[in-house]
Amino acid sequence: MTDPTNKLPSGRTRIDSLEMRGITKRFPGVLASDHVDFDVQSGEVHALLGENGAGKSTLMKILYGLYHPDEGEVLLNGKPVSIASPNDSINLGIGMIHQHFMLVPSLTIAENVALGLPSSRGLLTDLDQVSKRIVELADIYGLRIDPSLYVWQLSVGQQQRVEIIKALYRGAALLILDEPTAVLTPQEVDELFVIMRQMVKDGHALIFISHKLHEVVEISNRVTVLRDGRKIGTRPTSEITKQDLANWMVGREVGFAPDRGNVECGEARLELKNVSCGSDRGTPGLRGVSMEVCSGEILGIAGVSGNGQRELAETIAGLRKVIGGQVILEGKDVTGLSPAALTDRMLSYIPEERMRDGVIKEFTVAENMILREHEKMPYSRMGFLNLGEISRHADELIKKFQVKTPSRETHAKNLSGGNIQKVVLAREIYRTPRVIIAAQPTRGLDIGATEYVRERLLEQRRNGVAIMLISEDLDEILALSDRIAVLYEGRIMDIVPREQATPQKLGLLMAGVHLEENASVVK
Amino acid sequence: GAPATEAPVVEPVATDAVATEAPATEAAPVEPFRVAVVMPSAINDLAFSQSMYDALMRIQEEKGGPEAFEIVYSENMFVVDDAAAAIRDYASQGFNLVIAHGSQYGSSLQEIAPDFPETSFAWGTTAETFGQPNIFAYEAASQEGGYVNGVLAATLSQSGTIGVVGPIEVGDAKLYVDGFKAGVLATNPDAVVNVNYIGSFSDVALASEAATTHISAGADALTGTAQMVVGAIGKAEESGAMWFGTQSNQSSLAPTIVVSSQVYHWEVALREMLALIEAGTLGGQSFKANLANGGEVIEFNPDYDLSDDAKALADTTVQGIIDGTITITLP
Amino acid sequence: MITDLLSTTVLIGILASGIRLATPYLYAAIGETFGQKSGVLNLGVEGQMLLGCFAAFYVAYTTGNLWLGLLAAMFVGALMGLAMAFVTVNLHAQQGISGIGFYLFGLGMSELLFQRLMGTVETVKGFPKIYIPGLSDIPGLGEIFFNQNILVYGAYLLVPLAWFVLNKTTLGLKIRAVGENPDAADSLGVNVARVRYFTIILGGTLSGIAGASLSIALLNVFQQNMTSGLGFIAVALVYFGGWKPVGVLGGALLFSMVNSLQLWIQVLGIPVPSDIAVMMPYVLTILVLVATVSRVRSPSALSKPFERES
Amino acid sequence: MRQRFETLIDALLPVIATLAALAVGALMLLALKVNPIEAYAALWDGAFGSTNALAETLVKATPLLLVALGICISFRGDVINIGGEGQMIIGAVLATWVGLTFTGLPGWLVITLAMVAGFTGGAVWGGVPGVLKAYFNVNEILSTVMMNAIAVQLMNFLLRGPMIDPSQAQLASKIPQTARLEDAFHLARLAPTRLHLGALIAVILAILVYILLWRTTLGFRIRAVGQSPFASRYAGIKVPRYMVLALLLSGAFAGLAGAVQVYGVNYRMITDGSASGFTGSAGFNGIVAALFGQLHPLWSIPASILFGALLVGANSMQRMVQVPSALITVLNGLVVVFVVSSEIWRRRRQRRRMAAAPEAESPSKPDQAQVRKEAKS
Ligand SMILES: Nc1ncnc2c1ncn2[C@@H]1O[C@H](COP(=O)(O)OP(=O)(O)OP(=O)(O)O)[C@@H](O)[C@H]1O
Ligand SMILES: Nc1ncnc2c1ncn2[C@@H]1O[C@H](COP(=O)(O)OP(=O)(O)OP(=O)(O)O)[C@@H](O)[C@H]1O
Ligand SMILES: [Mg+2]
Ligand SMILES: [Mg+2]
Repeated sequence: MTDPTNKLPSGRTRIDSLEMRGITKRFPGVLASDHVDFDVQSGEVHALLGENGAGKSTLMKILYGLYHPDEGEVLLNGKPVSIASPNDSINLGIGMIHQHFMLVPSLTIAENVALGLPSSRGLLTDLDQVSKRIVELADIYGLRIDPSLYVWQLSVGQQQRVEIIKALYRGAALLILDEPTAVLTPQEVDELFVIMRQMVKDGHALIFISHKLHEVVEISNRVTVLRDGRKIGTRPTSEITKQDLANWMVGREVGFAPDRGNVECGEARLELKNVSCGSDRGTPGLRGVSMEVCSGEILGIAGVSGNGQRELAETIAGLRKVIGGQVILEGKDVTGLSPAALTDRMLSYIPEERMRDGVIKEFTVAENMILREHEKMPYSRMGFLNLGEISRHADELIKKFQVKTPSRETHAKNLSGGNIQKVVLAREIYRTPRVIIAAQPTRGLDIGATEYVRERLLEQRRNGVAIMLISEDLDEILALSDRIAVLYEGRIMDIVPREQATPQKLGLLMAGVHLEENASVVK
Repeated sequence: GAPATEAPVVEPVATDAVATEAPATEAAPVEPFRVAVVMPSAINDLAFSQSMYDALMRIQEEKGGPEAFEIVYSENMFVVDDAAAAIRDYASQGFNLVIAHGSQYGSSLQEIAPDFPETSFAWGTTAETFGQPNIFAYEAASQEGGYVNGVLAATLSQSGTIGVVGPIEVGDAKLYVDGFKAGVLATNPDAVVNVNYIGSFSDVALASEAATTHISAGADALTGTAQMVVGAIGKAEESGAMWFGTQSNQSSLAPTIVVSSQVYHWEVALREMLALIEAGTLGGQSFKANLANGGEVIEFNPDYDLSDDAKALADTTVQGIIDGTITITLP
Repeated sequence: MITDLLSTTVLIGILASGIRLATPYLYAAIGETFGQKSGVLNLGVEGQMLLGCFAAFYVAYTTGNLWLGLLAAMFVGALMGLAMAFVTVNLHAQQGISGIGFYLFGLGMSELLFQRLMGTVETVKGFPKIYIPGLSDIPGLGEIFFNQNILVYGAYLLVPLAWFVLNKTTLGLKIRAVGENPDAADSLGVNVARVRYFTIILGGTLSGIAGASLSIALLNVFQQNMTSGLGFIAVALVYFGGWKPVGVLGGALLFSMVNSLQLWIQVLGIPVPSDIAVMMPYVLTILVLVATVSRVRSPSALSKPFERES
Repeated sequence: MRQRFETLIDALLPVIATLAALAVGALMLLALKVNPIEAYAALWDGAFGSTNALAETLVKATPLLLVALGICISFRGDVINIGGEGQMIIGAVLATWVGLTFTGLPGWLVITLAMVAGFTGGAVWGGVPGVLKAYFNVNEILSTVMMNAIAVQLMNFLLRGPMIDPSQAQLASKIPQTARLEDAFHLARLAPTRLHLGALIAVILAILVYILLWRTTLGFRIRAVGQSPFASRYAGIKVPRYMVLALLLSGAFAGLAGAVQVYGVNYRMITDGSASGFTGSAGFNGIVAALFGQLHPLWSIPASILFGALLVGANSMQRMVQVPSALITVLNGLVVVFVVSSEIWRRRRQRRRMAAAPEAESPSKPDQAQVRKEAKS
């Protein structure tokens, strides 16, 4: 808005305004977008808000050319444009950071970035140059990253950084950021915001999607709220508070501080004794982890992603080979037992990668609801499935856990992420477990769903279940945990009672700083 | 279970309901003699199937063309079950003679023939008629031509190493190969005959590689049987090794190196069959195509400069086999 | 007699023959590698080869020009590739099964044209062996490496070339990305359909050359179904090679050398039933894979039609 | 009502595609100077024109269906079985051996034993690639292709030697075939045609496979492993075990097809040295039939019949109007290509319908394209 030359620092032409008019999109059984008007100007961050499944990603995918709207038009600087494919939108100067990463795991970071771009060496790839530029960009924006790593070697947070680098590298005039902060640590979010502010200053137009209201309040100029595919309204951010936003979005009061209540800690249900395991990257995953989780307790596991959280969860769930040490469940050594055996011992696991591990996308909601216990009574008898009972069970859970789905016969892949998480949660909780491992249980969920998931976890805690909560969201850890363990490079840095935990203290531990050594810094 | 008996038995001469080759012109009052043949490979394979097809064409010519002697065929019937369906169908269409040209069809024929007592069947190559009154059998004494080729090969070979490319170690192929071996060893007991069965009737590339292997092993004369040998002949030509053919005349493939070919003239057996059928005997006999009755002929390649001595030797060998002075002992 | 197998004649024979026999496998399997790398499984290789075989032979036979024959084979292969691309890319047809359809089409069509246009088996003078003064005369090595025709050399040049294209060019990068995650490639403006069209047509062209290498270079005849399952083995070799040109080369050499070895075993009169000998290359190929427990994954999007969700 | 009409159109789509392919074939027939109407009349007559023709079609469809059932299982478990040819052969070999060995036993018993033997033989020949895949990471496409070639040579070896018909063993020609099975061991005829009990067995098994896949925990697991090995592992399913099982069962059905061919049609094993000589390529064509039937055991029944009719009818066409057999192969290829290409319209219609009524989506008629998809990343 300040630069009159119409050019961005990257050399691209500015997009002064972009307007979507009357956008309508139908999916089988869902009206994902219902005559939505939306616009964004150069030099602003326009936040898009809404519950899971409200149609935010759909609207943005239409803008990016991934979906074709059934109705409606897009105007760029006042002129109608046709966007039939990402190629068109890229040519128009639109970039997008996707909610579900658009990365090729078998390629390196540099290759992922270079993909689809013209090369300075003509037909040959210019990966050296791309790598150099990536390092430069990473330096400028404080995103440490080694471009020669393969994407499959990266943690989810690192992958998110690659998505951001990819977008920055391309220097779009209008950038869509679909939940970029869902997997970032607070520090990383701050870094991202610095980048975004710089971009806005340079004259970029940004669209920002997040379920974290404080982020929206902090970064955006305007907010648009969607509900059930319809636009509820657009307002300047300055005129609105977090609480207003929440009410506006969900259409009801939302409580922010879950009531933890006081629960007596009971016997140790889950114990780890000096457990070690490997990681997918060939490096050690856990290096001698010891801890215990008691009945009626939530033990929070904090840490920057990639420091062994996934390995910890998978080791306990029987999905990863234990190299050394013991896992003890209710006093019995369960080291090396299969997931099936652990299921029988009433261990529940809410996996981090819900789309990959938590559900079978092509199975129906009903089938997914019995995934864990399909061979048990009453869902099956003598090897035969009891379809009546399975349907009844699914209907009950759908109702009890308020899963938004056209029917129990809908394929899981057609549910929104939040509702998929509810399916997993319903399945894992309904069976009255003794121990729950919950990995990133609210990642990507809207505030309503987040609140709901947290309440369910607390309810289980009240019932005396031992819960291990693995989360990168410090607020969540602090809100729910009784004690907090910090993982760093596969080791437990410290286990802190909640009363003594502060974000600063945890932040240092997460960075691998021992508190004794740095007592002065803490105080 | 009882054999199927449903299929209608059609009077051979009475039917004209079938839309095949245009029936004889109005002027010709006589119904043509109708022959159907079922073959495992293509009619132009330059080998087993073509030998029968060519023979039938020659008979057709003798008999006065398609108006008098109708021929229909099913080629590439390598699926035994499909062949059985074809045989049954031809029989029920009232063909006078249905030829099952492949030893693997015999089992099917055994099931079908009793259902069509008015139809004559022929099965080759075998001597077995299952004691059925309407099955003829025919076979070629391929070992005889093989023997002659073997004698020639042993005589002409400088290196004393001779290579054979075979498909699968059965039937006609095995007979020929064994006869060939006998011929070589009878002529030159010190000669080495290397045999390669490549496990396929169609793998031209492997047949060619087999020939190369023989040549590397020192062979300067090669032979082989079945349709895939066309690949081997080329290799022989490249290295200047002699080639001895069988089943059809293979001289055209490599005029410079093919010495002789054993060629089947099935018409010898066919003529006798046709005469019997006309006389009312529909089967029960078996025929042999051999050197004696002209069912097998050793054809020399006119383009190959074969010495008169060698030709004479071949002729005396043929004569010896015919008059029984030479007996071929097979393993 | 087993010791005869170790004589130089036999060793040279096996090596030379293995190198020669590997030629058609290499062309076809490298072509297939490109297709599979981009996520397309083409089971129609055999049909493409057969049509290439015939086209090369017929054109060379009628015009007397081998190069025209080779071009014809490439053209026909490319045409088959084009049809396959249309069916699998635009119509999202199940790839494996449409490949079988194209195999049947090629099998029948080559035979039909052969019957109509040629009538009987004929021969041509194929590409001659290239004599390289000096090199071809080296005992042993000369026989093995420097006594082959131009299409044999072409096949071996193709290996580094394919590696280079796949790993060092932007096109190769696109191909790999499209085969692993077409959604991601698409979101970056890569035209998934165009990339797949390219690889499938390239695969068809190379299959055509594979056919030509049989009919006008190695065997110099055409006969119906003369590839006799070679195309299917070529597809299997892509899996053997772990989608790497060098791996494919290794597989092709192993398979054809063992095939040559079994021919020698029979020739040397080692008492093994012929059928059992013929089995050897197949058994060994599997055993080698078992022994080398590889952890290669197939391209993630292999055989999945790409369709933007709406 | 409307629903049923829609389903009917879906079911007719492959037929329409087949007709389109035949229309292209008609042009080729014209080029060969053959009257297409006459030719196709012959095709129709040959496939459906008489009781006998219909029976032949069903006889042809029987092994196709059996193989297709196995394919439904393995493809749903996301393992590709191209080894049907070899599995049929090994199943047939074992079944034949039973019939030739236990000559003293009653017919029903020998037939039962033989079917079990065929099932087992196929299971072994399918289980080996399964084990290789699950525990040694050997791709099953590669191993099943190789196992086909091995089975053929094994068959040739056995029929030339150890299992050869004793009467042939004496003769010089030594036709590679086994002795004929006793009459009492033949599968009963269902009508005074070649139609045999095997057809009925196949249809019953189709229903059983349907139940297996959608009504049993075993089927649930095979499908789960096929859709997402990750989620399956997490759910406590031993993924490698069910991979092996999927291929093993798939092979078993092909093996049974081989046994049924021997006991219902040929009454002996006989080789021309190739696999298809015995199988009639049912091991391959069964894959096509299963995919025509959208990998659904019940839909595979009409799909097999359609494909069987085409094969039988085409042979009859060759006989009646003397077109080269090569043209038949071309037609076959065209039909396959056209039918798979028509899938897209069925999917589009289905999607449109789902948009109208979301409940219409049923687990028992899954989308074929979805079947092969698995978790990304
Ligand atoms: N490809 C698709 N096929 C069918 N339904 C879809 C598809 N994509 C989205 N939907 C549905 O459309 C609706 C909107 O989805 P969308 O992804 O836009 O939600 P969102 O607002 O981005 O939610 P979230 O916060 O979970 O990301 C949901 O009900 C979803 O199930
Ligand atoms: N391609 C990928 N590679 C690695 N991780 C991924 C990939 N796609 C998604 N994830 C991660 O997998 C987890 C699954 O959550 P997902 O993003 O699907 O839920 P969501 O869509 O954000 O939820 P919602 O739509 O309700 O907001 C997340 O941590 C996400 O970041
Ligand atoms: Mg979204
Ligand atoms: Mg989502």
